[in-house]
Amino acid sequence: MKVRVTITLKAGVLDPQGKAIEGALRGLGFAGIDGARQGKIVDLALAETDPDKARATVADMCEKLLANTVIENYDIAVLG
Amino acid sequence: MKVRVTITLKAGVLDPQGKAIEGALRGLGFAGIDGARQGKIVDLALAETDPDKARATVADMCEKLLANTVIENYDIAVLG
Amino acid sequence: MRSAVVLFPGSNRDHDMVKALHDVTGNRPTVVWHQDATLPDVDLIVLPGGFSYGDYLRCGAIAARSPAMLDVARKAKAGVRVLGVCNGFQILTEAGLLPGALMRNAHLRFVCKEVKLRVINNATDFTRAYAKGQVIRCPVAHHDGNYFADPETLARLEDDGRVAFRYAEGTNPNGSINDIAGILNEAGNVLGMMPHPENLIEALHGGLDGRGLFESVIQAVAA
Amino acid sequence: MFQNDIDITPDLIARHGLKPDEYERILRLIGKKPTLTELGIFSAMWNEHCSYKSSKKWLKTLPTKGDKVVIGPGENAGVIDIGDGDVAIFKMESHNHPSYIEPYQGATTGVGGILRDVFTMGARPIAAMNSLSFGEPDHPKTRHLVAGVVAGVGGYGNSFGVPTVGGEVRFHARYNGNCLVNAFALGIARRDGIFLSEAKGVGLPVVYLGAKTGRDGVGGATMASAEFDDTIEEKRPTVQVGDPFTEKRLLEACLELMKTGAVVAIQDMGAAGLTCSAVEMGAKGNLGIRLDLDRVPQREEDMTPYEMMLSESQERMLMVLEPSKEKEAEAVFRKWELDFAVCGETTDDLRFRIIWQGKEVADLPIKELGDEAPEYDRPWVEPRKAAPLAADAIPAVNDVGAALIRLIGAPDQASRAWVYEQYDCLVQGNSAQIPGGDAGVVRVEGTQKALAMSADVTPRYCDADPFEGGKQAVAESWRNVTAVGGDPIALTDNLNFGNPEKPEAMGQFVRALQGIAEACRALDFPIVSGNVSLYNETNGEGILPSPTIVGVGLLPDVTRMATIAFKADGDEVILVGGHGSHLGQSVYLRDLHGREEGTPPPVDLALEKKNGDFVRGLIASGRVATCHDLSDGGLGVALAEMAMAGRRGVRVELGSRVPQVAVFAEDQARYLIAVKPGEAAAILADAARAGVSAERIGTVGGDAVDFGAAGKASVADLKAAYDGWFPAFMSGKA
Ligand SMILES: Nc1ncnc2c1ncn2[C@@H]1O[C@H](COP(=O)(O)OP(=O)(O)O)[C@@H](O)[C@H]1O
Ligand SMILES: [Mg+2]
Repeated sequence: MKVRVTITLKAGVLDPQGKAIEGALRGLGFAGIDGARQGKIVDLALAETDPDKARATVADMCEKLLANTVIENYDIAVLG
Repeated sequence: MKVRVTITLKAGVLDPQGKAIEGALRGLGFAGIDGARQGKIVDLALAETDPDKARATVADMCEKLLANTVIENYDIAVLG
Repeated sequence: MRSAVVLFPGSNRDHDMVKALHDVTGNRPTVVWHQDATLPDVDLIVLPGGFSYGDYLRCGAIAARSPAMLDVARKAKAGVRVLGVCNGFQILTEAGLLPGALMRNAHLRFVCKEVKLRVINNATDFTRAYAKGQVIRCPVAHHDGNYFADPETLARLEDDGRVAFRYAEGTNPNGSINDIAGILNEAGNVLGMMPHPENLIEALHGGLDGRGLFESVIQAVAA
Repeated sequence: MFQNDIDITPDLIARHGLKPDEYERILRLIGKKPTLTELGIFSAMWNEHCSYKSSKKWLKTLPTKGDKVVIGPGENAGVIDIGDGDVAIFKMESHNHPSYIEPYQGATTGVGGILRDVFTMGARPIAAMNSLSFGEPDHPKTRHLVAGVVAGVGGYGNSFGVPTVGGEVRFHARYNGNCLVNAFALGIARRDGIFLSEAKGVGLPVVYLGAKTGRDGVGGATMASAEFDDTIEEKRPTVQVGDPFTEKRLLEACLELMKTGAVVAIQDMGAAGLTCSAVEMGAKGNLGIRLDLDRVPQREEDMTPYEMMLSESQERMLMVLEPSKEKEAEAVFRKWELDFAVCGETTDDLRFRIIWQGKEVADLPIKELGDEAPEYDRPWVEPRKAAPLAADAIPAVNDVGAALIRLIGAPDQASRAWVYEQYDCLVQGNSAQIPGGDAGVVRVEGTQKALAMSADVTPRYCDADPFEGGKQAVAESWRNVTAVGGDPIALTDNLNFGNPEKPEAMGQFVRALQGIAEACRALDFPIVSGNVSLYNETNGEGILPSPTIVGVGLLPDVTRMATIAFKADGDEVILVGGHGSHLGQSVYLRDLHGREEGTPPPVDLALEKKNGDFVRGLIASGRVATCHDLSDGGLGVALAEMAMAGRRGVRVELGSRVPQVAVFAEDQARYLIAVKPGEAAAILADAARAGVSAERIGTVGGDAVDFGAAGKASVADLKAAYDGWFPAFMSGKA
């Protein structure tokens, strides 16, 4: 079972990388950019075949390691 | 217009981060993990309102800056 | 004074820290492997700098979940002094022993250079050998030292005197909020800081300003 | 389905970078038609990068012996004796081609490779340096390459935990299509604790250590030996990714293991990984090697034997193990969470046999593979030399102060702080001199002694006269080591040149090498290791000939060390080696007048030695703590650097000399020293007795570098220009 975890910074959390990306894109001549935020994904291949169980396990992984919930949100997508 | 760029390592490219994540999850007692690969996302807010144009601009951004196409693939999703 | 240094895979200033503790305190610290579930009883536990687990996922994140860190948390709660320098600071925030987070430097580059630090609170076990407001020299060497905390947390840190050091004289090297270089936990027995006092303790280093931190702990232990 | 027995067509041979006559030679040596795996193995062993087939003839002419040389060229790195049973182990290596294609990863894997060379021999790396050459600043690729390479060098070394204590960065249009990334590492070991690659003993386990094998860099060594053209984009997928975290664990695990007596022989996997390392171990030890690829830890599925033998996955080692210690060895590697697999054994049949899926896919004579690579005596011609500059062709400036400010803010002279602040120069706590001075200095822990090292070459000199340029590169690195108080012991080189199949480029190589050899002999400064990078050419245009030298020396007492900063007002400034007169190929002509002309300054090696020995003696006796050698930009640039480092000015008397000549001439064998007031006279007298030209030229003080009537530059203005250029350039403002 393949599961994708998407980890994004919470609103209000400083995002130096996002800001730098925005600046760099402007520097390259791209106009009309109102903001850029960066985030991470972790793609997991799991032996688990039950989507609900997989989701629950991955949520546990996020709480325990994958996301720093002080500054990050996470989202879990079971890709099948 | 919100656009999400998802950047993943090409197949076969070494992913030390993914490996470390996999090892750490195992260390925390999670079983049945067949692999972990990490990637990045960039969320862009664009003034552009035409989805096709937005997609084309972002593809250009990916080629020029956001992705390192030597080792990475990118995928563009227009979120509306 | 007895101390222990926790060694994680990828730590690389463990050696510098061991040497500094040995030089200043006269006792060689015990080096504890991250897989050891129990640390010895000591006056000071140190989490050294480096790139534990390659800084992969997030700096300090994987190390913060190691068996040794569970005991560090227990001992910290019981009042044992814990110092985290650089990667050690990152590990402390990831472990929830200190608030906030260390983000990528604002200019996105690794930075190694000397900065100035102002001692904001000298009424702590880590800073009592310095004068309040004293400006000391200290090197930094990090990629992710840009301290961030939400406004409430920040207000609490500031109001409770939990900012130990601030970058001074325009030398903030990483964009840290309020020029924060080092913070304390609520009880004052856990200090996390990005700069490396262990790299400024002998003539070879061109200055001795870092010794005060270790001397402070010696004084605190003796008191 | 992998087809090992395929038709070996001329096209296939060519795609393996082998010439038809080389293929004929293979047929003669092995007496049969090679399998695909065997062809791959030969292509890896016989490309320029691994076999040194164009350069070997000439490398043999270099002086490599000396009192303090423990191991010269031929091992993973050179070894010198530094007293008390300690040795220093060091080498330099290029990662030019990969860095041009993928600057970050190319640079990281370059640094990773050189660190591995050093710790494979049992040494803990204690210092790193790098020499970087980029295209002209306004070339569209340059900024991207600088940003990526510098981040990569730092990204690897910082994480690994080795201080980067020096290096060089230059810009020139001739590197537009080929940047140079040369990485140096130095480690410390005990003399009786050096490990070599020569296998000993039959039937011993061959063990695979470190990271898993993937398809990374398949064909990479072949790429490193190919000239670039417009198909460069297609060559990209061969770039590998570095993992400093794994390398750091590999270091700790290897050093831990070496202490147990388990290691019979060890070899890191660099270019052409398993192939080169296994062949080297066997061929050196007069033993065969049998490898079972099914036991090799693999990262990817369905890898063919061809891919596995050519993979350049990083952070891997091969080792011959003392069988009784196998369990102990495995435990060490498991503790550090690294792969450990017995994947073969040594044999007595001198064959290199590869087993895959139970079948033998290669069976080659190991000695022939290792030792019988073709060796060429490539035709060469005396390279073109620049014509001397007519004395009346030297343009004047009105104000040497203003000229100095422009020069110090030019791309090649401006501060490199933007670069070296991205490198951790302090980790390990033994750094006595960090980037910004003449040489990096690192204390040998637990002692008072220290090692000094400096990376140098002046490619524009080498282009104008390869022989003199070769001499100059060695002399400058010797001089920089001397200027901090180090006693130069030995050097490593990285010979970066163009296409050796062109007689002109080959001529540059030959003549530069002759110059290097002559300087090494005259200065008693042997070469203990090195690397050759040829084919640095894009669309037919070669780089400037760039033989990078890193000289290493010993300071017996680190408290007797000189730095470049002026220390106190009133100190007297002495010029050792006399005023200059030579402006050919100077940065004065190039950067202020747009002229790359003239012959480079000649290097008088006897004078170099005499002046250097005198200066070193002054530092060693504690009489001098401020010293700087004169190089690019001559007296003026040296004074400016000393003033900026000390944050104080200097007043200099030029007398009736032609100002721009006295201030900017780049004559060699010269130093500036500063001494406490009143101490100059005695030093001048000593100099006279030693037959060394020395002259008191000024006094420290004020807030400007002040040449009296010829002009002056305030330290603040100099510093603004010096500090400003690099950050402005990188942010797109210069
Ligand atoms: N790539 C680099 N990495 C680290 N330090 C560097 C690098 N490039 C230049 N430096 C440092 O900047 C200073 C000036 O360099 P350079 O002008 O080449 O010195 P020199 O003229 O003494 O050879 C030196 O201290 C050198 O070590
Ligand atoms: Mg110099």
